[in-house]
Amino acid sequence: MIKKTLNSPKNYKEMRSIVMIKKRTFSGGYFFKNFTGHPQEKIDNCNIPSKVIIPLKQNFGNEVPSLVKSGDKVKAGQIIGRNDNSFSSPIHSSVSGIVEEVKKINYFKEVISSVFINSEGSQDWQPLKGHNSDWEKLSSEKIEELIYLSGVSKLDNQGIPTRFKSSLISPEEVENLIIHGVGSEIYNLSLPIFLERRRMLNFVEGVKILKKILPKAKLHLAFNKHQQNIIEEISKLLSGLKDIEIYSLEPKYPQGYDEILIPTILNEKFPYGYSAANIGVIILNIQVVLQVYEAVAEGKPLIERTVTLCGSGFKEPVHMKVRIGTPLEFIIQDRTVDNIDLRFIQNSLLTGVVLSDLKLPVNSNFSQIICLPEEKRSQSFAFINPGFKKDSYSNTFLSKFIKVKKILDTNVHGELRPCIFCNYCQEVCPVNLIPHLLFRYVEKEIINQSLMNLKIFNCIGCNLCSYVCPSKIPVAKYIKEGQGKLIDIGYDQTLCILPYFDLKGIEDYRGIKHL
Amino acid sequence: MPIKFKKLLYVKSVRIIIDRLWRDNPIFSMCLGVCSALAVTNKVENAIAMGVGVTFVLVASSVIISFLRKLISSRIRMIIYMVTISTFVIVVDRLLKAFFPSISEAIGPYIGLIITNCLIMGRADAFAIKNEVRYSALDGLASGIGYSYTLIIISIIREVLAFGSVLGMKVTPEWWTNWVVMAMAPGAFFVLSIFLWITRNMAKIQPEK
Amino acid sequence: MKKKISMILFVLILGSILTFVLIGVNYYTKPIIEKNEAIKIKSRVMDAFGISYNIDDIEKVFSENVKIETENNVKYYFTENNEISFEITGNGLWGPITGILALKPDLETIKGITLIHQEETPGLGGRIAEKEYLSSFKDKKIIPKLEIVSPGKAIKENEVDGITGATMTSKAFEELINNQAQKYISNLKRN
Amino acid sequence: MKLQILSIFIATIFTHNIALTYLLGMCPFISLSRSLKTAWGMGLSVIFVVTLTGALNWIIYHWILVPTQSELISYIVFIIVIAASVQLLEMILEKFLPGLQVSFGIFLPLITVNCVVLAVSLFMVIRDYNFIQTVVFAFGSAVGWTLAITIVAAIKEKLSLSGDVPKGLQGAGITMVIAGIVALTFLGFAGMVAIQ
Amino acid sequence: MKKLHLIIGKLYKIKYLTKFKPIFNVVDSIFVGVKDTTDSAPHVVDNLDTKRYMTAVIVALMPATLASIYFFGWKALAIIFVSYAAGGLAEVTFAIIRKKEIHEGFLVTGLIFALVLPPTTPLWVVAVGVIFGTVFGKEMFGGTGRNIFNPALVGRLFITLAFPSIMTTSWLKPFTDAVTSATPLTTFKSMQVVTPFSNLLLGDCTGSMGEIFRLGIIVGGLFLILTKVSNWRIPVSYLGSVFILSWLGNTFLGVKVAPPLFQLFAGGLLFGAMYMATDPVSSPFTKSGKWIFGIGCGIFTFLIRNFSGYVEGVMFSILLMNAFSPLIDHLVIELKYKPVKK
Ligand SMILES: Cc1cc2nc3c(=O)[nH]c(=O)nc-3n(C[C@H](O)[C@H](O)[C@H](O)COP(=O)(O)O)c2cc1C
Ligand SMILES: Cc1cc2nc3c(=O)[nH]c(=O)nc-3n(C[C@H](O)[C@H](O)[C@H](O)COP(=O)(O)O)c2cc1C
Ligand SMILES: Cc1cc2nc3c(=O)[nH]c(=O)nc-3n(C[C@H](O)[C@H](O)[C@H](O)COP(=O)(O)O)c2cc1C
Ligand SMILES: Cc1cc2nc3c(=O)[nH]c(=O)nc-3n(C[C@H](O)[C@H](O)[C@H](O)CO)c2cc1C
Ligand code: SF4
Ligand code: SF4
Ligand code: SF4
Ligand code: SF4
Ligand code: FES
Repeated sequence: MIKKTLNSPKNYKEMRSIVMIKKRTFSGGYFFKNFTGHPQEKIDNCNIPSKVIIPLKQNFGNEVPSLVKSGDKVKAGQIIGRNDNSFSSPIHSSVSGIVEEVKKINYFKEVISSVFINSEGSQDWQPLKGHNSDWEKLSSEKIEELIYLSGVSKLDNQGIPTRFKSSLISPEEVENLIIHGVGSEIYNLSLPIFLERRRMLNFVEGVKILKKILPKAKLHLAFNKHQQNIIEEISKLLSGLKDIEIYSLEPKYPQGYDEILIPTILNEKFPYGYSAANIGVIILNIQVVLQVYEAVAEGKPLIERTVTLCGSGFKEPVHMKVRIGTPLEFIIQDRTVDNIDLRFIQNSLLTGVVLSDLKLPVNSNFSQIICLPEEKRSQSFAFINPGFKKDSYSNTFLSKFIKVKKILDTNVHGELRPCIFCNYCQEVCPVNLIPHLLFRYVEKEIINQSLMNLKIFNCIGCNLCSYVCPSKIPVAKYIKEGQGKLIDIGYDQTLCILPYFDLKGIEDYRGIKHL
Repeated sequence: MPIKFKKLLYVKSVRIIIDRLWRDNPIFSMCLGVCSALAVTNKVENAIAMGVGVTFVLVASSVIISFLRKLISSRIRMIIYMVTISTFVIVVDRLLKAFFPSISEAIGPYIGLIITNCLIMGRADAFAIKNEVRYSALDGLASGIGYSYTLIIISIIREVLAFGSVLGMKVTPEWWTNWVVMAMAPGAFFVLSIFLWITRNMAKIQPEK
Repeated sequence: MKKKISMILFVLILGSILTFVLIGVNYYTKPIIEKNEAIKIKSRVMDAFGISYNIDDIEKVFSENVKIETENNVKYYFTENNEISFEITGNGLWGPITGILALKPDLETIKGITLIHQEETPGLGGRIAEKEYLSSFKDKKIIPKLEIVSPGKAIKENEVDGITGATMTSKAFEELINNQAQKYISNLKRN
Repeated sequence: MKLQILSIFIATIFTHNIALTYLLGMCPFISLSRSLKTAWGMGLSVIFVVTLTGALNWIIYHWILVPTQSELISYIVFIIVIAASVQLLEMILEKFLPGLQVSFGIFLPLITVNCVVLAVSLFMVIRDYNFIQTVVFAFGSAVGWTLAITIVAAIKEKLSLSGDVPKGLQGAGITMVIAGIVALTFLGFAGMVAIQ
Repeated sequence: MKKLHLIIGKLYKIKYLTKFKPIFNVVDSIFVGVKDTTDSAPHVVDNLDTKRYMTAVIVALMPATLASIYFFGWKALAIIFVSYAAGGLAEVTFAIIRKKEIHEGFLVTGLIFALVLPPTTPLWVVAVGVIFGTVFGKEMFGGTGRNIFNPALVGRLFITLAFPSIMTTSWLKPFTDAVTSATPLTTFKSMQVVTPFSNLLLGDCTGSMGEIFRLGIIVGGLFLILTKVSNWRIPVSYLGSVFILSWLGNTFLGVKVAPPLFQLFAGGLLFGAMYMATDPVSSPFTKSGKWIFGIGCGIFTFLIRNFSGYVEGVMFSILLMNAFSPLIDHLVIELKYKPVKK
């Protein structure tokens, strides 16, 4: 970073005079860099599929009842599910066509009613009423309504508060709004193409819209420190706004987690196990802000998402705009490498679930579809391989010293061994736990107060400990098992966080009464 | 197994002897009197002296305590045990001093420490106070022998390794180098641990938690 | 009432049994133990002088051959040919070492050394108590200073071989002998 | 004199540790080293009782037994003093510090039969210590014992999480192995101080 | 390699050989490698495994090993061979009896143990030491990763104390067969003579086989630190505290205490601090624990070297601090994590 600013001293000074850029990071974590299978810097449009399946529960909120039934004709952008009395946001049809049926499907371990729609294949969609490209003329109420009706308000972990029950808290209760583009997973959306010229302006407008509907909120914008150009440009564009901070963060995984962003940016404790909204914080990513702008200024309902197809299992990893409800197999089609076993994973290589049923549709929660070859071949003498293309937290592979793209595969690269106290798991744990100690308790079935004292419930499930372990111990899995067993014997995470927090909205949402 | 022999196993006195010698051996099963098992086993003669001393004190005090068991009230029983045991320990101490002054010097205060040997107090409270004199005497004798033979085995191992001799007689070949450490505390720990391991596996004793 | 009686009875019985035992043992062993104590020092003194004796006639041989003189609470033992010996004490590696040092009439040459007590490692430092080792001190000079050198290196007449692998005990022993000898010899010479 | 007292103290903890070189107090050492908490509790009780009875027994031995020439019964007297002071201590604790009684209560009766306590009185006679030396020796020995049991207890706690000890060796056996290795390492202090 | 795998697979089926499964597994995993894939998140894992982790230590030990072979020739080779063979036998026996895998940790133990021995050590003593270290120092606690004490040091300490006259009296100068009884530290202790630094650095002095080529040790130690295989905190605090203490001692207590730089470069300190104190299994795992561990090692080394009868302060102090490690970790964790009330 210092290097860059030296190259453009003028810019640097200018920038300083506009908005202070704060450098922050957290202890632990791991910077995944330079892997094969990154998407190209362009966005393709996916064709409209002949049939979409739209689950009636997506992202934040409860399941909504269907407003359509079999045989109904629907337009793209038409609301097909809505319930103003429960925490939720409306759900739209993403294509124009005819409803085939409404039935329950198994979707990511939940049973959710979904609307099956046979598409006409047209690209058109129905804009929201009352949108205005000169949005400043609109009242806050109108803007909130637009955001709610567009369905954008259900995005991200806390939703966007509006006058409707689209988040745990009301807009007035939001004290901090964090907008971030700090992707730190192995594969990320590439920010530059999201924030190229025109979209950058849209983004800035989106930020201003949010600022308007969340009157009390302080604004925090966080970017990876490598995206210096974007940081500088945004700080210039936002220079007029009050109550705004810009942060440049180390791109270490799991920077993007709410549990990590809040302590790093706000210097506050996170209410582990609860939502950031419970302490008056809303966290949104760049794509959501752009969608807010589109909803308010262009009246565009939430009918499509940009999803990255990444990983070396794809012939040509790209960004794709897909209509919500498009079946996975339709997107993937023949983009994958032939003749080898592949594994499809949703969103994250470290925490994502395997997409075993490719007939299932994409919902608004998807950001990545990752495809990796299943590496079942073994490698002789792997332990003395120089390792030009092998990633490791330790520096025992030459890849650490050479700029070569590293290969990812699903091999475990070693045998299960007893823990050797190498401490890597402890060093990477972003919340300062001692994973190897926790897993020992669980392994030996010592489930008691000691685990609580060691703050087992603070684990955010980032799986980094399992990633780095040279003994190949599924540390994080043990920890999760331990949490389950503790809950079985009457402990729960509220014991850890109660002393620190005045949590909002918990009673309604979680049904916890004794708080 | 002949039926007669099996029946014999149920006779109380036989039961006591077998248990004390093997299953409930004071050292490797009950872990009582470990201090002396460690401290005086660097030479076989010391171990024998200790074994005889402990056995004598065990039998004598068991007999007396068992004899008086109806009269001893539970509140003062500890102190009674101690006084009785101490008396017999003094007897042993004096006899050793008189007839085996060199052994007496070698194991020094450990003879006095028979008083607090957990084995003796343990047998007094667990057995003698509840049983008839003849069984108590038998229990004392069997425990004492169980204790003594363990000590002697350990001391043979240690003396051979540490000095190349048994009871002062050289038993190792010319090229043998003495393992000095075996004469000292660490050697005692190591030999006893291996001994425990082997005997516990053989006697199938469950490890205490 | 019955309880009290049984208590008293009990204390009486137990007390008398135990007292009886103790008195008996004491009566029987006391003379032997006292004799053991007495002959212990005497036998060591005679060993140091190289006077031979039988276990049974220690007392007799001792009184015939050795005279005791006490000065400032220190006992000196003399033989007829004016050899002299005294008790030496000091710290070894693990604990105190005490012994008897006997000198020839010139007060410079060692007649013999015996040990009464030591706590060194058996088989290692403990070997200083062995007769064979102690006999290597015979006829060595303690003036100006006795030196215990590495095993096999002793040449001069004030040098003695050390014990292999027990340098520390050897060092301590050397220091002990020199200290004590100097102290008592200067006392003796003054008289 | 001062130096000598210091060296007695250091020696009793490191070079002449009562558990690791004299092998005393092994039974509680084995059974109470399962958790750090109990090890600590026992250790503190031992420190207290050993120092107290060491001092008491010195006084009784030198002021009563020696003048009346009744050293013969010193064993009986010592053990009675020990038992009585433990009883007394228990009563005092119960009366005035009931909180402490709860945490120490379980250990006190055990101490009566702990050989460390008696051994200290016996060593004091054999080594002919004066009063101050006796107190320092008693205190140091108890601290040394506590140190040893604390180390071993912490190791055993760690083993209960990370160990995989063969069956017959669990419990007493592995405690011996640990104590043996710790005793080996304590030999490194040999020669640092001389005990008188 | 596939063929090998099949052959092993067939051997494995033979009834009498099933017992030796651990041996087959080792051969298989070295020559053939692992076929397993992750079964759930995280879908990808680090390429490092314990084999490579331990191999890194072997690589770091290479300068010292090669130097010892160069200096002492077949004697060094024989000692290393016996150490691996006898220790390996103990390891394999336990693996077969307890039906467990053979673990990589022994690769390091076997080599380190050989390197801390005097070049004159009789081979049977080497065997006794390595077997004792492996069995009492490691297998009894459950094997690799479960031991409390550094197995190589347990073995070394045991033979030092069991055969003091063998282990402390005979040292060799490199390239010669001349036996002498003095190492730089004993020379200093008896005569206050400081061996020149160039000799100490390049190995032209007496000492254990692996500890005398100190330049190579420094390089290897830095390699371990830079690859993150060992943690820098321990060597830094260990060497630092020895340096400071001996400076203080030399200044205030007089010349009986070795001067700081000599203290650092004499004896096995560098070797111990770089390869043995850093053993992750037997040192504390908390960061502050590592500092305490290093400083404790420093203090004990200083005390034992200068004030006790032994000069092997490094061996004693590392093992002593091994014994304290669980206690240190316990206390650090107790301070760090406040208990949660139910
Ligand atoms: C080197 C090696 C090669 C093996 N090859 C085969 C094999 O070719 N076929 C086979 O069935 N098992 C083979 N095995 C055994 C399996 O890996 C596995 O241990 C065994 O099938 C487990 O048996 P079970 O699940 O039936 O109890 C081999 C084991 C080893 C160590
Ligand atoms: C178990 C054990 C007991 C020892 N006891 C003694 C001893 O009694 N006296 C002694 O001088 N050194 C003793 N040592 C110290 C060693 O022999 C040490 O190596 C020696 O001081 C080095 O001396 P050296 O230069 O003669 O080899 C003992 C060592 C061990 C392992
Ligand atoms: C030999 C060496 C010594 C080091 N000493 C220090 C030091 O004293 N203090 C420090 O903060 N970092 C020091 N470092 C830098 C560490 O490498 C760096 O702080 C470390 O990687 C951060 O480790 P952590 O993630 O375990 O905190 C040192 C590095 C090396 C290689
Ligand atoms: C940095 C490092 C240092 C090690 N040092 C030792 C050592 O000194 N002695 C040893 O036996 N094993 C050592 N090992 C190997 C391994 O940790 C050892 O075999 C385990 O203690 C066995 O459980 C070391 C390993 C590493 C990574
Ligand atoms: S999806 Fe969220 S957590 Fe994952 S890389 Fe992107 S911003 Fe980070
Ligand atoms: S999964 Fe939990 S314990 Fe493991 S690194 Fe992440 S937060 Fe820490
Ligand atoms: S592990 Fe449990 S508490 Fe932690 S983030 Fe996952 S679900 Fe929440
Ligand atoms: S990363 Fe694995 S081996 Fe290392 S300390 Fe953690 S659990 Fe143990
Ligand atoms: S015999 Fe000493 S405590 Fe049991």
